Amino acid sequence: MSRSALRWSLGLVLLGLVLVFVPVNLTDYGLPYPGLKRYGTYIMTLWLVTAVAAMGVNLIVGYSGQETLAQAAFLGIGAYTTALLTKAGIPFGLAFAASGLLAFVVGILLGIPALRVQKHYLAFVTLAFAVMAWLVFRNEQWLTGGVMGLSGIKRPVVFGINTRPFLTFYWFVLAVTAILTFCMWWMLRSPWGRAFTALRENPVRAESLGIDVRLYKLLTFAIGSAYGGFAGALYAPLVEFIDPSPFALSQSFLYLLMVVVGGAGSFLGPFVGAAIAVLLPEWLRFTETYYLLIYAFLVMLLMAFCPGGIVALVLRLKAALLPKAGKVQP
Amino acid sequence: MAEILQLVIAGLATGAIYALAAIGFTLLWQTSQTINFAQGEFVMLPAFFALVAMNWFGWPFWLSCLVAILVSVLLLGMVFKVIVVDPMLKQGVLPLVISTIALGLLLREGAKDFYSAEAQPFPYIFPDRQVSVLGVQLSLSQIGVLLIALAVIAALQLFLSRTRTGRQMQATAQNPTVARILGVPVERMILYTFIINAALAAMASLLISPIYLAKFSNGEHLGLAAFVAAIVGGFNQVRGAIAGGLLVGVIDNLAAAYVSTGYRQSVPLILLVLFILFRPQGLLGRREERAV
Amino acid sequence: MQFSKLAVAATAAAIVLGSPAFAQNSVLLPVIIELSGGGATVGNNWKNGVELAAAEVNAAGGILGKKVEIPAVDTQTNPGVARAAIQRALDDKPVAILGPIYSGSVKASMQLTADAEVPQIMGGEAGDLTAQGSKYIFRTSFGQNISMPKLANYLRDGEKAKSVAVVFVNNDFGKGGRDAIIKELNSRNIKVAADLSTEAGQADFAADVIKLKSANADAIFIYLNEEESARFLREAKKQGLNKPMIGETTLLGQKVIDLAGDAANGVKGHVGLTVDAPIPAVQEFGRKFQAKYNYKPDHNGLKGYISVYMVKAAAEKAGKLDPKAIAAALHGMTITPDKVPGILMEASWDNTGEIDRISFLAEVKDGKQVITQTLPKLKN
Amino acid sequence: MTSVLDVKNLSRAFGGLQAVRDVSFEVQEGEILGIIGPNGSGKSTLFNCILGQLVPDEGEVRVDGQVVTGLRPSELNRRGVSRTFQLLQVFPQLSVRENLILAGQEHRGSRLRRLFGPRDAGLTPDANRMIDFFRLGHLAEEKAGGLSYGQQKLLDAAMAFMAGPRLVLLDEPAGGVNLTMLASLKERLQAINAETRATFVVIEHNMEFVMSLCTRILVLAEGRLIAAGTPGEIRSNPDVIEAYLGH
Repeated sequence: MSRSALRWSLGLVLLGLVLVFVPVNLTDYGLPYPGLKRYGTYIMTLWLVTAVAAMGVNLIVGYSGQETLAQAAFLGIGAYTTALLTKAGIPFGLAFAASGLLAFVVGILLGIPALRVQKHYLAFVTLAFAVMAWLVFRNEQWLTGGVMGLSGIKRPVVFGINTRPFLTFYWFVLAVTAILTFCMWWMLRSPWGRAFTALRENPVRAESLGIDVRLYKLLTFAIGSAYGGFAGALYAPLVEFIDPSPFALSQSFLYLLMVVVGGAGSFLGPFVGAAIAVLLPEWLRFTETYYLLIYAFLVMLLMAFCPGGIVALVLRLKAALLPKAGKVQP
Repeated sequence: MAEILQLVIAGLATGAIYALAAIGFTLLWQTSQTINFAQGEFVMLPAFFALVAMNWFGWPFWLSCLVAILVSVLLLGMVFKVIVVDPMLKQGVLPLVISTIALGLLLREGAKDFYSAEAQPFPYIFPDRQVSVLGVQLSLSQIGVLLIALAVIAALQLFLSRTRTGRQMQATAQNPTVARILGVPVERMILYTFIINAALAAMASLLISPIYLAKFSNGEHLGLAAFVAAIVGGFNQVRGAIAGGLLVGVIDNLAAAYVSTGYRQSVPLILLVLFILFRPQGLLGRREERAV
Repeated sequence: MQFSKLAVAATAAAIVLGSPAFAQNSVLLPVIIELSGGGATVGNNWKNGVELAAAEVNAAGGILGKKVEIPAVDTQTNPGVARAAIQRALDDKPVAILGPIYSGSVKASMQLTADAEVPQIMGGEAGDLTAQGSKYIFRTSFGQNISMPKLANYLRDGEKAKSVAVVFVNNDFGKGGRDAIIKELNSRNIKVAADLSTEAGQADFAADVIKLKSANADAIFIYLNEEESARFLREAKKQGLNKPMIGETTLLGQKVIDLAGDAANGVKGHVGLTVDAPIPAVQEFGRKFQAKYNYKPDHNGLKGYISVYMVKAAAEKAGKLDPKAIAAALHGMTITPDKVPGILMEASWDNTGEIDRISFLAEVKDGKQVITQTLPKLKN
Repeated sequence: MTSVLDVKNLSRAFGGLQAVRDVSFEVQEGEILGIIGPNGSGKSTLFNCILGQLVPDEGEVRVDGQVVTGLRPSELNRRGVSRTFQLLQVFPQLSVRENLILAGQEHRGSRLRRLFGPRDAGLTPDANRMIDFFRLGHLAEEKAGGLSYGQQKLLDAAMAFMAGPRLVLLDEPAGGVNLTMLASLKERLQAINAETRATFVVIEHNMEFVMSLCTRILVLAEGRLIAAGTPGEIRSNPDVIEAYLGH
């Protein structure tokens, strides 16, 4: 027990170090690693932001077995809230909290009616909401800047440190992502997580054990949406410009896809899925316009043969190649 | 008054096309629990089949349309069922939903990469002339679209209610288990619904593309419209899907004219949400037991 | 799953992320442009125009003896993507950025080029792009602040319209144009009979056409993107809307004519730039383009083509391949075809990057754009 | 003394089919009541109406004197009414102990406490006690999905008792269980009934099991209550014999 705990914490520290130093140019310190330039660091930061939103989708889809087609809209709510508040001179910390809170409240308001009726109706309601939110972003020019968007969004000053330089901002987002990841991990290992598993696997039985299925579903949906809001609050200062297009319905579909591709219901799934959606296109530039075509095709293959996503696929391969590694849940 | 009449007729014409797409959507859901998120792309694609036949092989327009319908039945009906849906059924609803979303992306990108990223002109089936009915100028083409769509729908209704196969299909749609016990060849009936869906989608495609121009991204709007029409109609009845389609078409046009163009898209969606809130069984649907 | 293995994977991932290096000994002109999404038509025209010019320039020895490199990146007609792409391009120390065309994408990215002090030669036409104070932004065609007054004059003097219905697309391009034309119509005492907003990518114009029929204006001003223009014209013909249809450049472009077929006949308006211009060099360009890409370029093909020659002329004036010096050289510069044939028509840039050039009035007859009048430069 | 469960004039129809008509009965504290009847006699519908799974068309259900008609199952459970299902309903990917902790956690503290408090909600000792009581000690860490059918049935029953309920409704507890396991199940149920004074209502097809477990038996036929009494009385009731053999 304690040996495995030691290995876990060692691995965690190592992973943390790698993530912290990935974009840094180490040639000055005698190491043959040039680091990432401005754009590479930007992409890494975008990966983290996307992963935060995907974690929310994973909570909704993977852990509580619902469907959301509005994560991009929640990202938009967070992004516009943060952009407008920080432009009005309110500190980033407050704007960040407000973004998550607003997404949470909207999530509750959407979930209450949708969860009263049959399965899939939450998917329908979120779909309608995603389009409507996008229309509001486009049409309410006085507030959102309409199709022209909002520019000049400032990156925050944290403990006296200005995060404007791309490396500092990456570290800032890394820290926020780490905190949000820890919160998600904590919730999933608490009795709440057990209740989520129960209501996903067998809602009727869960209900008979005193688990208020409707309330927990509502909470997972609202918290998952709040993660979308938090991601949006990081997205706005990352790009320093927002307009409605990244918050359209088709983007919400992509968030759902990336979570399922990474592995819905697996803790690392959203990170893997976000990497495939954000980082992979950068390596596969040679595929040019065919990238989405190949991606869609692979998703369909994955769904037919391994609906648990890439994380499950890796575990399955590992079990097949290293039978001694012990039995693994597929 | 004349303006409203024109708007309603134009709305019925597009609404009838939405209905064609929504019927197939409903049929697939009923017989095989498939929520086809690629339905919009199923309506987008057949026009490209026709364009390929016309522009690459130089075939006449009528032949190309026929070929487009046949190829759709083959690819979007049979191949879709055998290659995409059948292997997924054992994996449950969510993987299938994801798979159809991915299929939609695949068809969209495929049309873009292998034909063109740009909109393509598509010939009208009817001449674009006007006729005067009761003092109101109406477009011949709109009336033609409306008539064709309604004829197809009527034929489908007759098929479903008057023929043995049609009744077997309805039995399958209502309860596959009971249908199987009664000796209905359920598997074949499910295949028929996929074929009918593809044929209806192809019809819709040939009727809508002259108006929309054939473009890879058309599916996004069409899929949403079919989706809203199906849910508003009740999701479990063909008649509901027809009513839903016509309603969405008319409301969309009236909203565009009298609400605001910026928010016209939202009006059918608000309708959708209201239905989910107050009449979840839909316009003509049956009530289902409360979940949990 | 073990974190240490993840760490190794992440490191490997990071190493691959490094961007490809370009030869130092070349003139790097990244083309950041709409190759997919709503702007695919205009973007591809621009890109092909740039390619054509770059091939000619390289065949003639390049710019200041160095070859031109033009890596193209798709913005997907998405301002956020455009911004990221320009950020990436700036990492490679380019001489200038060519693109984008959509004003929203330009607006989202112009701060980056200003910070990096790299000239951005773009196709945006929104009026306020040159009013943002950037010293590094340059137009290749008229802004709406210049084209709309010309158009309003035509409506008043050419069409003798007393009332005009305006149909515009609700995006950065359409809204800017709508605001500009309404201001000009008001100052000329022309009544705005209808003011219809339509959506980008809108497919069904039945409701809009029916409303216009009852608006009963003397003329209809249509300010939509290519595909929407074509759908609108087809619907208008279908519904029998018999009013003069007036447009600005796009409406009379080849793409709209191709898509709309007969429905485009009779459309009139102002054209800032066109291959049908009665100027041999421009028509020669059209032939070269047609020969190479097998379609007739629209004004964006011309804009892309000219952008390369703008860099060449300015670099030669500055005498060095320094982005800052090139931007400075372009300000207040007039480029004439006798010195730089690739510029096709004499053009001048002022200190904000605004362009001045001759322009045209045109009409579509039998599926062809026909120039009816040439309008002089504003300042001589 | 008020009864633990009081059902009055309960009716429920599905379309034209009257599944339960005008059923009334009471259950006293500590009693083990059996409900029998042929297939389709309305037993499951009656259960589902009592448990809030279905909303009755007419009638009233009281638990400890309070009206609970139409309450959601989870709310009812938190008020001390728990149940097992006809078909197995354990959570296969959770361990035996986790299953039990799950069954108890919603009864402990506030929801917020459960989020920030310990992972087991302080229920490990209770769960262990229950594991020992149902003699599943050697299986505590096993995934429930890996247990034998009979063991899962025991776990299913144990989950129903985890929160110390007042009233337990058991839907065919003996179904599909082999003879040795059956004896063990019956013996454990009687033991827990004696120990906690919990009240049981049992639906069962296995006559021998019902007759030996229950203190009183109700008979349903075509949605109507046709007989009530001790196992001995029921065995000799001519109406009951008619109902079972008449069709």
